[in-house]
Amino acid sequence: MASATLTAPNRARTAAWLQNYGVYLAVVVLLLFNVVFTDNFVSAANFRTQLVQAAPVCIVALGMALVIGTEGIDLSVGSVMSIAAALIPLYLGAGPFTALLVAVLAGIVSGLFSGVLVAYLGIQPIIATLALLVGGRGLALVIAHGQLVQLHNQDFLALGTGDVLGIPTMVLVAAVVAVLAGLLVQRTTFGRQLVAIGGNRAASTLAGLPVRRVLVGVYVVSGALAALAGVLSTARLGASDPNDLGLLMELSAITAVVVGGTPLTGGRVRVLGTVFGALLMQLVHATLIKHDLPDSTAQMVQAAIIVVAVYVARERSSR
Amino acid sequence: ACTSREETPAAQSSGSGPAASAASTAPTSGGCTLTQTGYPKIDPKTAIIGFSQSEKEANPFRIAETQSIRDEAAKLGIPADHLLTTNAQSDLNKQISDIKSLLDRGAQLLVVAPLNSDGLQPALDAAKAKKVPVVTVDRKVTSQPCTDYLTFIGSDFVKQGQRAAQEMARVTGGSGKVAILLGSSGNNVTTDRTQGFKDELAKTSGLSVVAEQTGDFDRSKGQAVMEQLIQSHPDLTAVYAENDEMGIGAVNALRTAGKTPGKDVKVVSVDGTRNAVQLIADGSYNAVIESNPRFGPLAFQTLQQFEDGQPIPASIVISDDSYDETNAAQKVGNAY
Amino acid sequence: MTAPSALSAPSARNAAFAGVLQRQGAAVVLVLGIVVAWFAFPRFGSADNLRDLALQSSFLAVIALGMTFVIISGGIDLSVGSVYALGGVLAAYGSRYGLVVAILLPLVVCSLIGLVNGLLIARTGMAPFIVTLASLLFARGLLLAITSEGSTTYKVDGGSAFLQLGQGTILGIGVPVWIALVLFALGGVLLRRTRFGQAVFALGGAEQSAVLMGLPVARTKITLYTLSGALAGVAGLLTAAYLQSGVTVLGVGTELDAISVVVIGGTLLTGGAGTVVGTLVGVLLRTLIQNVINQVGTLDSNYQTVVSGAFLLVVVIVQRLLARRRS
Amino acid sequence: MTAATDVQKTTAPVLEVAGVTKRFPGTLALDDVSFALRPGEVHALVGENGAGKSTLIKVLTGVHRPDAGEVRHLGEPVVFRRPAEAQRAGISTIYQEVNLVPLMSIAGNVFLGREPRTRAGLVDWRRMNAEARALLVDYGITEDVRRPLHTLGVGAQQMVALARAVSTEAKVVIMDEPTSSLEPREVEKLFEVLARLHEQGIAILYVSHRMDELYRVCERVTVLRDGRVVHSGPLAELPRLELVSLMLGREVSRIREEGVTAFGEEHDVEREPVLRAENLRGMRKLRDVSLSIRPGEVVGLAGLLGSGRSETARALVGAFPLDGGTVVVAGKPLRRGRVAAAMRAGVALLAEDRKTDGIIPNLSVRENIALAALPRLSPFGLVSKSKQDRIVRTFMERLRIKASSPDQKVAELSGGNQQKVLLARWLATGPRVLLLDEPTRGIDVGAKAEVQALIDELAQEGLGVLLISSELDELVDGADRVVVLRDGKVVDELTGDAISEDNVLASIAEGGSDG
Ligand SMILES: Nc1ncnc2c1ncn2[C@@H]1O[C@H](COP(=O)(O)OP(=O)(O)OP(=O)(O)O)[C@@H](O)[C@H]1O
Ligand SMILES: Nc1ncnc2c1ncn2[C@@H]1O[C@H](COP(=O)(O)OP(=O)(O)OP(=O)(O)O)[C@@H](O)[C@H]1O
Ligand SMILES: [Mg+2]
Ligand SMILES: [Mg+2]
Repeated sequence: MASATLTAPNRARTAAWLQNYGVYLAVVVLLLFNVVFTDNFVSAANFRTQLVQAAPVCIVALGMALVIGTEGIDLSVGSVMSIAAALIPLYLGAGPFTALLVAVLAGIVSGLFSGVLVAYLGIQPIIATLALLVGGRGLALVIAHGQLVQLHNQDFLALGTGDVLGIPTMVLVAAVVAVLAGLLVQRTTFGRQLVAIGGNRAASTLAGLPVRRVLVGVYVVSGALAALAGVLSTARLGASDPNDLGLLMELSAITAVVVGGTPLTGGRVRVLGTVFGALLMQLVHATLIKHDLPDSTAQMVQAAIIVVAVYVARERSSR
Repeated sequence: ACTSREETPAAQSSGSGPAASAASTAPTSGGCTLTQTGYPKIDPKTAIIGFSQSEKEANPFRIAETQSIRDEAAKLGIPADHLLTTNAQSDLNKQISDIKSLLDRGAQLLVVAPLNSDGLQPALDAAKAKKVPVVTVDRKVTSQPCTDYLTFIGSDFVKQGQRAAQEMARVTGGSGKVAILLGSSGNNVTTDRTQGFKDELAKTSGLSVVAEQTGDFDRSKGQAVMEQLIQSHPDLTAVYAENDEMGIGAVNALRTAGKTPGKDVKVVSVDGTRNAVQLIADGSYNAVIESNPRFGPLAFQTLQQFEDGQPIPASIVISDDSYDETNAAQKVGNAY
Repeated sequence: MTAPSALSAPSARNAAFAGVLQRQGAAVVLVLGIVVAWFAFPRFGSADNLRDLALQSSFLAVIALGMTFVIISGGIDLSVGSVYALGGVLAAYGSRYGLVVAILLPLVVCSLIGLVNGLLIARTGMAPFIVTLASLLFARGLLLAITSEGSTTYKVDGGSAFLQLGQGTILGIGVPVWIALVLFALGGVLLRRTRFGQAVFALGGAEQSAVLMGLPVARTKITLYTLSGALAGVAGLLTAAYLQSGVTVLGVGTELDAISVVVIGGTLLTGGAGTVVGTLVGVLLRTLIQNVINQVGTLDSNYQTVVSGAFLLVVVIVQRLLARRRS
Repeated sequence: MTAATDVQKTTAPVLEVAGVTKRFPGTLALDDVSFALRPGEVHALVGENGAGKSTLIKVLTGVHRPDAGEVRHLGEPVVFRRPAEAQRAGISTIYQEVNLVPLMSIAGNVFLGREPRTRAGLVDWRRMNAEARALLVDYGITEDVRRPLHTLGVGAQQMVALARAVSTEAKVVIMDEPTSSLEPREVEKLFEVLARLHEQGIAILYVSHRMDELYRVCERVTVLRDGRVVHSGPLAELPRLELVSLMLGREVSRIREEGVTAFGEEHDVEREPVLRAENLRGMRKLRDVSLSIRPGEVVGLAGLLGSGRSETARALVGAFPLDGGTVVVAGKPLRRGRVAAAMRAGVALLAEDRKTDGIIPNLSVRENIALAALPRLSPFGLVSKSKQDRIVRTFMERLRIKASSPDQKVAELSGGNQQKVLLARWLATGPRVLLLDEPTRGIDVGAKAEVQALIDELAQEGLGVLLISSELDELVDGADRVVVLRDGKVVDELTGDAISEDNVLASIAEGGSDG
């Protein structure tokens, strides 16, 4: 008992530190592991690959983090990506910018749809967005006549494969989105209000916050980001593939957010944590592939890593 | 996009298409006959025919498959309301209830594209109870032919894997390091195409498999996995993709990594979709083993023969073409 | 206190009425749907079709029963789809060692996964969503591991007594249907008539209060998730007996089906309220919709999911509006 | 209460803590606290907000584990790992915040975890409902016990919690501010129950900020200040002033005479009303409420629990759905159902239940204060840190909010300080009318006086104030005018000298001179 009480504050401090910095630590540890144990890991091209692959998840996860911050969840992101993909070939004739705009607009409309269901009709987020998860991909396939369409517009494809000052466009976009998300959460009334709403919705209503507008806004942002990720992934793939694009993206994004330390109970958004959560899951993926582990082992290892990461980052109740 | 869908069946229904030919592996003992089953005689042209599709028509194979059945029915003059179709949306339980509901709605002949080789027994039992012959297409079920179902029309996936390995040996010149992009885990197609490929590849001592990772039959996952493999195995010289989509993903990945697909790293896959065959013609792809989805003509022909009293073999292997640098340019019209 | 009670009596009745409507809303839709289908499609009302609908509903129903408990407690269990598939594979594998093994093996393993879910959730305070998301992956991985990456499908011997569990009939109705009905009856009693059930409601209504009121919160949670795992295992073993094999591709996305039928059945996703009967209604509604889509027969396969999504939405919105109008 | 007094002195403590220390991040909530509860005594635990009373109780009942020291039960050291274990040991607790399950039936709540069962082991609903009904009659609750608990008022819920706690055949009953949400009649009921328990020789630990109550029911007192025990002894021997002085740690001379609120003289109120509400009706709770508030005036709103006071306040800010009626602020009618609109017009509501309707627990003190004023502090939607800091600092000083820093989570503050944070939130918006629903509930004497003085000061500055309080003396002292509600209707209005406790009580009971 005596020794326990002596070490208790210490342990508490370590735990608190881990809770805040665990995900960064995990990324560092995994990087070190790979540097030592994985052949051909340390190369610019490899890091580039990891960043490029993490970018779409990261973008979607940032939107998801905002939604989760309001104590919501957005299961529709994968389907929104697929709707975005389905629209691109239809509008690519009018130029890549128009196609991008239309796709993001579709994301905004989807977000508006979920947002209105959640904010104005009071339907629980998981169900409101589940409907779009189920129906959205079907809609995308209807738009695309169930077809994969090969894309040839070089300007558009450059979104997925091009560079700006040596940095892949996708990574750059993800970085910009992350910075904007960080500013949004920390520095704008919208951001502070969304966190407050997630923390205590009844109190926020009584405090005169525009609760419904903020909620709709959050789903719109999430929808728009999902659509943006859909556009980028499509450009990278060189084809519009509404059937497969973004499948299970909702789970990857939620995992990234939660592993990054944002609690599912809302009231808190960790933007940098989310970015690192996405990176961590990407690195885990890469490590498993590079060591050629079979799918069975890979899935079990991922499960274990998610549990450990979330265990470390969990909100502790002091008692 | 729409035109390509209509072109394909037109090309093959002209008679010269690859689907018309079938190398049947009829057992010498004659096969299954109408009298043997004791089923009533039905005229397929006036009968109600049910078709149970397994997945959404959202990839070239499924689109071509369903279209082929519809086209053949139309060609035979079967009225549209006599062809009932369902789609199981990749849900096995749903496929069983789909088949049962087809039976319930009066289907007298069934064509089924099984979602999985195992697990359709209850549906087949229901058909048997109603004395409705079932032809399974594209995927063989592990039940008893003739008693549980009439016959299987489709490809031999193990064989496809073997042929892919032979192509691989040919295009690589018999040496190199090969990565396999596997299909979805738990899927029999994946299992068979892997087994056939690996068994056959083992015969070529110069070729070794350095990685096998799943790409879920999906282009973007294939691309992502390939990107990882290119980094961790810079010495990779060939890829075997278990469908064209992942193969195309691999081509994308190779291009992004600054390699020349088809030259630096050879690409071989199974399917025969137009996009992949076109890539061979363009020189960025090495070989495609076809997995023929045009079961319509064979399926209806087989049903007709069965009702006419002819013996039907336990499995009818549809002939799969193959595409390589020598024939891709001319045959691209055959691809689906 | 006389004045307030005079005020409150009608409002209480109203609240109760709203609750009833919210729960029975799905039942009303179900009855309407059945009536319409009966007249619109001549084949719908056939005994064969109805028997089949019941049978098809039974597997999801068993999974959704566990989910009902979990959701009433304010939690969620995403692992049920994978655990369901795993249960099927284990049952088929076990059937070669006899009936008892075929039943016990999946039950034990699936309960264990549920138990681990429960332990992690109750003892570490991690969110159920993420814990069960991890075990969704884990169970699928385990399934692949024991089937050598899904390449082996274990078959159930044709003569095995185990098959009766899936294919047998009693009074012309499939054994799985009876089992599901019995489980629902037991589930109803467990939920409404036991201390455990009351604790489940309390947990979902106000977890902190439940702790302070001295309820065995941790034990209840652990039991809940174990129960959910076990029921998914039962559904798996029934399916294996029905399909005569341990199919590896089963159960993908089943967790979402289970959640939506529970919610359609009027159970609050926020916890604290719900019924097992509602869930049964939800399952039947889902089956009905699928059947109607098939009966129509001309719907493009891509539209089918659009229709399912729209239907889910309509039911939830209608429930919501009814509840709001009445409160 | 004399029946058991002679037993108590001789027996050993039933529950005891020795040298208990409990640290929270940033606070030392309990510092080497030793304290004993003897069988059959009614023991008062007092102290300022944040002194550590609730924490001590939570340590006693296994909610928190102490960092040092031990808990003894019947002389034996024990470690309660969960509240359930303490309950099993015969320690029954009513925590400060009502902790019941709102969606569950009243009977279900009373018997939760120990439901009567049939021989088959199933919950016996009929017996449970019957027993609950019989039990609750004693507590003045005659509602249908099958109704969900949340349909009861806060006070009634508190009584249910009390009934639940007492009916467990406990040896020790701990009550953390049980009367804070009770109306006078219910308080009497509570005292009857206390007396009964006392006769049965049950030990009672009683926390309250209300001096009258303490002296009425308690025999001994333990005073906590900043987590330390500063006094423990018989209560009767301790003059009130001295007790307050012990709690606050200030000289007796500097403390106002007990019993008088900190309100000053009446205010100067002749101008036009800033807020005028006409014929508010809605949801059966409000039937006909009209009232007006003038700048610089404190309007009291009196009525029984459930008379519609809170609903009235909520309706004024658009947080309660109305079927009819208008609210006009500064000449402009408010759009119904829009809290934000009311806020822009300058009407602010300090809600009754700070836990569910007030604080954002995970946000800092700073953010909680700035929340409602955020749009004003944020040009172009971008938050200005410096403006925010200035406001926050001003109000933390002015209201003397005790927090380790503005960045401390508000959930970690004591109840009284949370209340001040909420008050600061509204003052930061620069309101014209402030609606205060039980602003001093659960606040210690010191803080209470501060809040009262503040209300006074605000009114003097020209703010219109609506004051809802269940403490009649507060209402009588503080208000310039008292509006009396019954069953959702205004039944009387008292002004000037007519405002007295007796008159208000008479109005509440009889519907006033004109009703
Ligand atoms: N869970 C917690 N985490 C951090 N700090 C806490 C926690 N609970 C209480 N505290 C702190 O411990 C101190 C004692 O709080 P406690 O609730 O015991 O006060 P109290 O005497 O009950 O006050 P009140 O009269 O307002 O109820 C306060 O400073 C409070 O901020
Ligand atoms: N007749 C009633 N039956 C049950 N619950 C009621 C009744 N009247 C009011 N309540 C509930 O009691 C609570 C308090 O009631 P209300 O706000 O109308 O009274 P109040 O006069 O403001 O009392 P308080 O002093 O507790 O704030 C509310 O939550 C309300 O829902
Ligand atoms: Mg307290
Ligand atoms: Mg009130």
